[in-house]
Amino acid sequence: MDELIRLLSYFVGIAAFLGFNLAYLGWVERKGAGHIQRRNGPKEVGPYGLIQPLADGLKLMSKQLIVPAAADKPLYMAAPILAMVPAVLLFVAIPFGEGIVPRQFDFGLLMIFAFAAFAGLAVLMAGWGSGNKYSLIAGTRVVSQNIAFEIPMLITAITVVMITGTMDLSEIVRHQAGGFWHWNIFPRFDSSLLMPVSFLIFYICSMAETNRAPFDLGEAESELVAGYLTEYGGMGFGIFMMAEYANIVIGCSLTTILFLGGWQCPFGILPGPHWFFIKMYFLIWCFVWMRWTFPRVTLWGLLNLSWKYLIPFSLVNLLLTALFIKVF
Amino acid sequence: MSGYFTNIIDGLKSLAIGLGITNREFLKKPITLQYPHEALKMTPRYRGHIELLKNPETGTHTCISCGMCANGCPSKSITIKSKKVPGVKGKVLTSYILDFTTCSLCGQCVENCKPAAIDFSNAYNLASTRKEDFIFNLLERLHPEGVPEPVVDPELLKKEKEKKAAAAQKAAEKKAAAEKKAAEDAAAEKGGEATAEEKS
Amino acid sequence: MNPSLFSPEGLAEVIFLILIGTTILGASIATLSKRLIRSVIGLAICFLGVGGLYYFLNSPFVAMMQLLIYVGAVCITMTFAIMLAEPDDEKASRKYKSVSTWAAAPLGGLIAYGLSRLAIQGQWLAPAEKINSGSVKDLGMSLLNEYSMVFELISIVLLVSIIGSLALARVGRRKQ
Amino acid sequence: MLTISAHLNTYLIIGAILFGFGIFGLLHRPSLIGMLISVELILSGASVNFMAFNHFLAPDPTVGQIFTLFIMGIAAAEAAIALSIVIAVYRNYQSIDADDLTDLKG
Repeated sequence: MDELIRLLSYFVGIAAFLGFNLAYLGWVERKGAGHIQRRNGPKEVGPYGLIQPLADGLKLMSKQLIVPAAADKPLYMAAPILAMVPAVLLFVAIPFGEGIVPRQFDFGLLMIFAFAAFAGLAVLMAGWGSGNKYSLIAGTRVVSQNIAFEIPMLITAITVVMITGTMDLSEIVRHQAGGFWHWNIFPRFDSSLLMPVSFLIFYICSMAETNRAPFDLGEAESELVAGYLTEYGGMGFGIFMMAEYANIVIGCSLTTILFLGGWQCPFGILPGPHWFFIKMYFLIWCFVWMRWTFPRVTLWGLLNLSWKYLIPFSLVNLLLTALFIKVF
Repeated sequence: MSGYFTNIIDGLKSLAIGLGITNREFLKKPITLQYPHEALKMTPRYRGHIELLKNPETGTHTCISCGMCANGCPSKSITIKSKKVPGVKGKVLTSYILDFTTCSLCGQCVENCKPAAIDFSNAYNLASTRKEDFIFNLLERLHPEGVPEPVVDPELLKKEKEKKAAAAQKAAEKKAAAEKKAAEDAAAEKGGEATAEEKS
Repeated sequence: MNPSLFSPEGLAEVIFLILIGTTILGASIATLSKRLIRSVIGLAICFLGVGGLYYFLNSPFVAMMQLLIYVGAVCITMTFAIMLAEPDDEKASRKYKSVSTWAAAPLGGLIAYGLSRLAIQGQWLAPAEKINSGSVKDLGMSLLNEYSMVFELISIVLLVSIIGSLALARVGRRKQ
Repeated sequence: MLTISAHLNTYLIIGAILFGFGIFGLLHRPSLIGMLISVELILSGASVNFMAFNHFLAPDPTVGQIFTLFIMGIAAAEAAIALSIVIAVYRNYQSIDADDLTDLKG
């Protein structure tokens, strides 16, 4: 029974954390976009526009749900849910601090990859179910992108697994204890010198997997109206947006855990989950920063990046890491 | 294959440069104005709708109601009404109506205006949901508190009065003369008749 | 003795029943729906349920691999193929005449019934003493010791299949 | 009734049902992709059986898991090959119905 209460309290905590993030990451993104373009961003609703997410949410919720006549209705309705549920579910496996994890999984890393696979299916369903050629093109694009970037992402994750010898996320973080030079992002003279490369590949791939600009070919508004979101209005669209932000939080948490030492503090002050959140939000901020810096890549350039650069590099990285581990 | 690694290095370098630029811009102050709360001052050369100019000496416009602006207007957007006031030289403008809904801002009226009484205004944020809001009475816009009475020149008034009096006198004389002449004519006729009668 | 519904064990049973329902619902969508795209979604649902069953069978690693490979790779590839090959739905619904389609339902039911009966009536051997716990570590050990040959062979099969599928798709393109 | 998750027979029956659905779909589906879906169902029915025997009866509980992993690998390879065949067939015949593929000239 205690276990049930513990799970329920974690559930509430995750829901609150997720709700806060989903609402305010949009605000952060708009504010960041504004300041990068030397504008103010939202500032009318509330002080510094802080109530803007609430207003947006109310607007989205009050809109009518319209199913297009040409849509495949079950698929159309199920796609946002399928996008959202795995994204929320994955928070179960993420350790926010020493022992602060809703459910201890021995295969946390694998579980995150397994459920992240649903995102591609959800986009395909949305693209097909909308009955709109732009949505369909967007769906195929997103899936080819997701498949192309999942391969290097998995391979670089395997290098971390090889170094730490476990797929348990908490265990991976514990392995990076000590000063910040023990983090996986820095070259490790006892296991692999190539960890910065791994981090770079993993971070780029997580950006592409979450369909963030500059890799947001699925909703390339200059070419495809709004991609797979074209036919979604109201809360259908809202759920897709929330799923995207949830995926961003997941991706950045995973990068933090794998490469930035999770809740390990670099200098010995403020131990605990604070550092986890500082690192995670820094990575999220980098996502926003990159989004408003780089123009969208072409599909061709995107696939070339994956198949010609990231995949060979990650394979060579894997081989060299194995070699390092064997030699030292 | 030759450009493979240089490509990567160039790409990473350009990515870093781009991130540097956006970071620099991010740290600067925003330069946008919050439009409804604050607005830009329009440049003096901006050509909005026309308006009557205020003559700093007289405190009113210098329009002489010649009608050249209304005549030159290709869209017939301008309607002028004027009247004569005793003691004032020329005609006095009573209403200058610009229908801005048809105005094409060609500037012919300003070109045509001899006394340079009208010019373009700087008004740029005109917005309304009603058509009537764009029919401007420029005279009222110039004097929103009420159009001042035209300044009466006493000398001119006197001269005018004299002239009028003279004219009236002249008219009276003329009338009198005419009456006299008529009387004479009548008398003559009568006399004629009489003479005719006499002749007969 | 039945455990209470609200104890963790009881809740686990409820989740187990939901998983069975998911599996069978997914399988029925996969076979019965008229649109191919929906069957693929049904297949994904079915695999989700099967992954949950694997979890109950004390092998979470295989459950995760099930999701990763089937949902993440196989189902998405199938959807992709459907989008490329654009099957005609009306044409599919027209063909409900041949003998095999009429025989399909009884035959499938018969096979399922027969296998279930065999399963229930079968005298299975007594559970043997476990020589290891079946954890991922043991899995990896036996994969690289006893079954290393099979492991290598399957990677060769995968490589050949990748090359073969690329070649096949390419030949079709050249002919057009 | 409530402890059905701890019985071998439950899993075997689920495996049998999946297998039956697979056979049914294989015969009933006119299109190649539909048949492929049914084959996947059959394979997963077999996998469920392997996992169940592995958990309840086998002395070495890694054997069934490894077998299931191999089945997954084979299924992925099979799906890749079959789908590329489907696409090649579609390019040549403009149809993926098994009944339409009656042309013997390659």
